[in-house]
Amino acid sequence: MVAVEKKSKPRVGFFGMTSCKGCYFQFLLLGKKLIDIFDSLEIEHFWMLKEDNELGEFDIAIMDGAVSNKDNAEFVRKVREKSRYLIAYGTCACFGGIPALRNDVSGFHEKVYGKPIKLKPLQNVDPLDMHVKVDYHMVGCPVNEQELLNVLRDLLLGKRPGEPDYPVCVDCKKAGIRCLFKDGIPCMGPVTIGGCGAPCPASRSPCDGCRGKLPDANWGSEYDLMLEHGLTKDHIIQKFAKYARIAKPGRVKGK
Amino acid sequence: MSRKTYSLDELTKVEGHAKLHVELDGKTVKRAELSVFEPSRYFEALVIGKSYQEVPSISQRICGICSVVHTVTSIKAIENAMGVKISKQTADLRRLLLCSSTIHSHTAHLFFFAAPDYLGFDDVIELARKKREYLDLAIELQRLSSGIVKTIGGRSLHPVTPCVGGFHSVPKKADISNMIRDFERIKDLSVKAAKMFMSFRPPKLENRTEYLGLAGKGEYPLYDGEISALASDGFRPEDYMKNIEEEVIFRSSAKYTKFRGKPYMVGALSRLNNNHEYMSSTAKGLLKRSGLHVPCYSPFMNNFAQSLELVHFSDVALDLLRRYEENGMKEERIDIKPRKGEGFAACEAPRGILIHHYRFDSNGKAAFANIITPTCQNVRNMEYDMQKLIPAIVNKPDSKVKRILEMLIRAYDPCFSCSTHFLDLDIRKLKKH
Amino acid sequence: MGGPISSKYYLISKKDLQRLLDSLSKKMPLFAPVKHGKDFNFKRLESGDKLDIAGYTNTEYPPRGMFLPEGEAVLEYNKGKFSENFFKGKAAVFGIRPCDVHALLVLDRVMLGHDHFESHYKRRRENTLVFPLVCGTPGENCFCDSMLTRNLVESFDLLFTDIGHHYHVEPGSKAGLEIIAANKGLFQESVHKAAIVEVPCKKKLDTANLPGILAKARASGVWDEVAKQCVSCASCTFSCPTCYCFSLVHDSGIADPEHVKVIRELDYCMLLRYSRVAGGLVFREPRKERVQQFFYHKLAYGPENEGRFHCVGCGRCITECMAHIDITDVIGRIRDEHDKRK
Amino acid sequence: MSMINGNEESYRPALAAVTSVLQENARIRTLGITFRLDAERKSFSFNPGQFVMITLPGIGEAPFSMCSSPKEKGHFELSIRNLGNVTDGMFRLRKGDVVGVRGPYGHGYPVQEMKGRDIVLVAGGIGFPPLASVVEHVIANRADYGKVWVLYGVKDYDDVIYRQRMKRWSKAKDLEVRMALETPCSKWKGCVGVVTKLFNKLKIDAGNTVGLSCGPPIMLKFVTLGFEKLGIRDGDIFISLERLMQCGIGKCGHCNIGNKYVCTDGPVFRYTDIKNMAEEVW
Ligand SMILES: Cc1cc2nc3c(=O)[nH]c(=O)nc-3n(C[C@H](O)[C@H](O)[C@H](O)COP(=O)(O)OP(=O)(O)OC[C@H]3O[C@@H](n4cnc5c(N)ncnc54)[C@H](O)[C@@H]3O)c2cc1C
Ligand code: SF4
Ligand code: SF4
Ligand code: SF4
Repeated sequence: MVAVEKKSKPRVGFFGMTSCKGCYFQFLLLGKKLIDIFDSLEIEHFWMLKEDNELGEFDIAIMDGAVSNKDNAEFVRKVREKSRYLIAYGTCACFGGIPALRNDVSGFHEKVYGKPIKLKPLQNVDPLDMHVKVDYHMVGCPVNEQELLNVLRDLLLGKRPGEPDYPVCVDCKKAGIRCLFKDGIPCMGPVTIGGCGAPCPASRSPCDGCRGKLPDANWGSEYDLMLEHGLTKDHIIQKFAKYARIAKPGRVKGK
Repeated sequence: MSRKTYSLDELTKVEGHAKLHVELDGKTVKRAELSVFEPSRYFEALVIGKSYQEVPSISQRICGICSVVHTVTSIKAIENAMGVKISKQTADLRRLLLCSSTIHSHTAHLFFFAAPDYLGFDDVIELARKKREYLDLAIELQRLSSGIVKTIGGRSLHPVTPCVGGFHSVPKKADISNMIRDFERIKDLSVKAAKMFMSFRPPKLENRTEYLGLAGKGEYPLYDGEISALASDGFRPEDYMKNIEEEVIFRSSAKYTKFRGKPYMVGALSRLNNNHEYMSSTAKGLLKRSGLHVPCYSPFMNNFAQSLELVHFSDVALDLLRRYEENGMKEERIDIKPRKGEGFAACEAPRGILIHHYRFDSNGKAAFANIITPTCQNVRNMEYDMQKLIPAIVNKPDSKVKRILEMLIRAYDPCFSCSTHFLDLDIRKLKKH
Repeated sequence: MGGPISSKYYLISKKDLQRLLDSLSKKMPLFAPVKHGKDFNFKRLESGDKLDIAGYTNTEYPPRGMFLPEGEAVLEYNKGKFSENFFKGKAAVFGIRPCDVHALLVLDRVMLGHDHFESHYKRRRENTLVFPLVCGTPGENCFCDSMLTRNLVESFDLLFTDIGHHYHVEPGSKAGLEIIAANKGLFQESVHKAAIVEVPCKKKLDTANLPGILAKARASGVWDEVAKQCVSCASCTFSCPTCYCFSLVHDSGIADPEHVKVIRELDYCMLLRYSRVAGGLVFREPRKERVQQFFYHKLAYGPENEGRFHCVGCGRCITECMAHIDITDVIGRIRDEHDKRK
Repeated sequence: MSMINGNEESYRPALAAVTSVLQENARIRTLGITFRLDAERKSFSFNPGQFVMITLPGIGEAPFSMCSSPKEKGHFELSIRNLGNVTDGMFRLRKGDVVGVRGPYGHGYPVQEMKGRDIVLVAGGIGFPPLASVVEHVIANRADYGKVWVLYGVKDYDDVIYRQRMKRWSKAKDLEVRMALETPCSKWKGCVGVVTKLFNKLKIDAGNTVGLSCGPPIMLKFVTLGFEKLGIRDGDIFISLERLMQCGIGKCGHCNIGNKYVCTDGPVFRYTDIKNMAEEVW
């Protein structure tokens, strides 16, 4: 049951696959707390920050990005084999994210490169769950760096961190933000996994759903609300399928 | 003479982002190829069929570190297509956003990736242990600049307030005075940073190439302007297709570009070469003090140019903010009626010119998109630089060659997805023939 | 605190009220409704002249947070020792509405009643002066008339009524009388009880035999309809002045994970995690059961356990619900169904 | 019965040390726990069926029922099933390690009211600990109670806990221990099936018998029906319920079932008090 054995310094690796790498950039926002992380963990692999990166054994592997080709698939399997605890880091890793939008569009090469060219057929963009067992889903596009800190802290304590299973509205209320629906702005908060602190509603921008589908979401009611607030059916579907087209198989169940 | 091949492809085993292949015949470089292996994400196709309101938030995810400029450029192109005229305040706020995000991006690159090389450390983690005061400076600059991006953009990356027609919300009066305070602090720290980078002695390389950058009326532009070239005529963003050729390279998943058939450079050094006379007086003073001759043809000096930009953009931001200090900003946004149209926009991303180009149908759904990122434009030039650089360093030990090549690539501050430890590889020397 | 303790009433001019609040704000944190954007909320008032309650009906969020904060570090563990951290000093709140004071009376019965009292709530409650402001015109969604919470006879220190250019002041506690005595120059005596024209509430909730009706309405289809609308955002529970449920959360930093603060964090029955037990089982997983918990707790279990409805008719949950669920309407439908069955 | 810290400090636990660790089966362990301070050792006492809150700093707090004899002062035992964070943390404890303890809380089994009566105790899985405490109490006060049946239902042979205790209890006068295994096993010659199967052979004086039970919700439901079938009055049936708990003192609301609080109204309930509750109990 123990996630990570308590010992002097757990070995941590940061890895990346198909994504915008924003979640790593978010890591730098930890500011002074970065120093705490450097002090309490042994960072063995971090392509963005480190000169020497070896694929040894890890207590905690933090994997950013989705699986979008054979190399990715092979790589994540290798990392999983070498790690005791695997964190899917960011919406791309958890749900496929924006890159997974390509699964729905055909004729990609033509659209991008102008003329049909011969390349290997494209594989779907998959969340990590579809390839390996994931121990923690850290959702967010980008992730909330505070959540990373808390998860690492829990693991240091020998505790299994719990994934958030409440809507963004809860963050919104905690921050004392006036609900956007009251001002006629349709918001994805009620159907989106919370834990971000609702930065978007805080700046009067509707939640876009970047943390993916809440297991407990009431899609029917949200659909009605969006319609009521002036979105077209087509647009609502685009919104619902934006970041988390793929339901996450590994998450806690709910209704 | 002996033939030699450097094949730097370790990274494929790790991430599959990029690899470098160099073939030498004696001192002549036969091939110098840089191939990007970051899996293609096909953004230009992803946005097709999407509502114009969804396009900026999809496009911004091309890159996590320059998401702000992707957002702004995307919105600008959409507005252009829909015939929207934004207010002066909106334009100013976008400029501010670009100033702060450029500072944020530059400090990350300069301190976390570039500087350790010059200071003789492996990486920032080693540096953090041995020279904490240095990390404190980096962290403080990151904190302040990302905080400002958050104040204006709602989040520090993938900003959410900018939208077609304006902003969902604008900074409050108190935010404005806080930002002034923060930018003043940023400026002080930036002067320190610029002096530090001034003192570094990068490898010698002089490679006359073409330098493209936005140029406006008497300013050092970020948000608008035409595209100018140092040694030839410039062009308007909507004419980019006539002037910039995009090529599909089979060995790479990135599209590479040429300017009228030749490699060229974009980014801080290009901006400096094109517009240095419009820098703020403090930045100009530092430039003078450095003794750097502009135009400068050493790609390694791109880092120093970035550090000067930290100072310059703080000054620009302070100037902009002070105009709103007294009366604050108005909540305003233009209502959009979607229409059929085509739009272009070019902005200066931290790493150089960024072009977004869309076509929309009458319902406001995207029908076509083309995006040219700075790194795609620079790759050709990196190869060109290596042609020039390698013969001069070929006699050095392999580890040294590796380090210098890495530093060269890193000097360009390539975008994260194909970036920093790009060449974190060992060199395999093939048998001599 | 208790019932009426003086037969005397007082008047204070609006300017003098600012003076009074100003002197109080120098002595202790003083909370009052403060406008931000379109809403009022209880915020710390730095000085009396900052008071601006034109257009104030009630606050967006309830005054609960001054007595039961959203998150409060109640316990600390450091270097092998536990210590309990209490709120120290005094505080005061001006402008709280009578319905919300009734809500405090509900919280009192829960937090101070049964076999144990909650020591942190107790201290905050005892050390906070309460200066309610009587309501003339109710808001769109208020139904205090129905819940009998418009009038206040207990649990205040000074009760204020706006009678035009003056406030009428009724002392309700020894502390209240002391404040008047200490600020004699600001108050005029008056023998009259305050009289204002009360505009009746637009919304109604018929409470007759309500617990009994609810006991029989468990299987009603109305709950399915409500659950279909409800998005489980927990806005209703966040905004309700009588919602008090909480969790105890251990929090520590990564640098010293064993220096722990235990945070008493309000928790909400609308959320799945609220009733999740070890093994992953959620006792109230269906949305319908969570919706029922809210309504039953307010209107059935409350009267059964504490002899009071846990709804004071403030209408906040109606205002806050983006899915347009209206407690008066839901109960109306339940009652209709019940009456038809008869 | 008195409480550590009483009312004045609602949440501050007393420090107590682990004095013994006994592995009952693969997932259940019994820990002996003794208060650090003399005063606390003197003042702590409990009724069978009551529980304490155990704190592991940084990890969390969770309720556990005492399984030892209430006669021992300042010392008690808990049987823990490793299920989640706190319980897992408790599995890492060694002799001498320190934990936080608050309590005891709640209403236990009515040992006073039970005097002179016969008792049927039905335990399922990890529901055994509070009933074990009742048995220890009865044995310590043997003369006060009538005949006692301890019925224990468990899934697999390897899951059986309290093997030594059950052996010891069997030697007591008028006390019978019977066990039912859900899965047949070559090492087990006794009853195979759910625990209610043991009811078939039970000959009791229903009017003078109280039925006590603790276990998973589904088992409680059938045991209660079984008790009724045996003729035990609803008012003589006592069951112990489990819900998520945060405070243990009737404030946090998590353990609500209908208008009842499991922590203060229970965890042991008289069946008549919860039979017609608005919310499903099982
Ligand atoms: C009165 C009473 C007496 C008790 N007596 C005993 C006893 O004597 N012996 C005994 O062993 N037990 C007893 N229990 C049960 C015991 O309290 C629980 O087993 C204990 O609380 C488990 O806590 P934990 O921290 O180990 O588990 P937790 O870590 O809290 O949770 C365990 C499981 O819950 C799920 N979970 C919890 N939170 C989340 C979340 N946020 N997201 C997703 N999943 C989640 C997970 O599946 C996890 O595996 C008693 C309970 C009560 C109420
Ligand atoms: S603004 Fe959005 S996230 Fe916040 S409460 Fe309203 S619907 Fe929920
Ligand atoms: S509010 Fe929504 S879009 Fe914004 S960060 Fe949170 S989940 Fe993402
Ligand atoms: S239930 Fe609704 S109306 Fe009643 S007190 Fe709570 S928030 Fe106010």
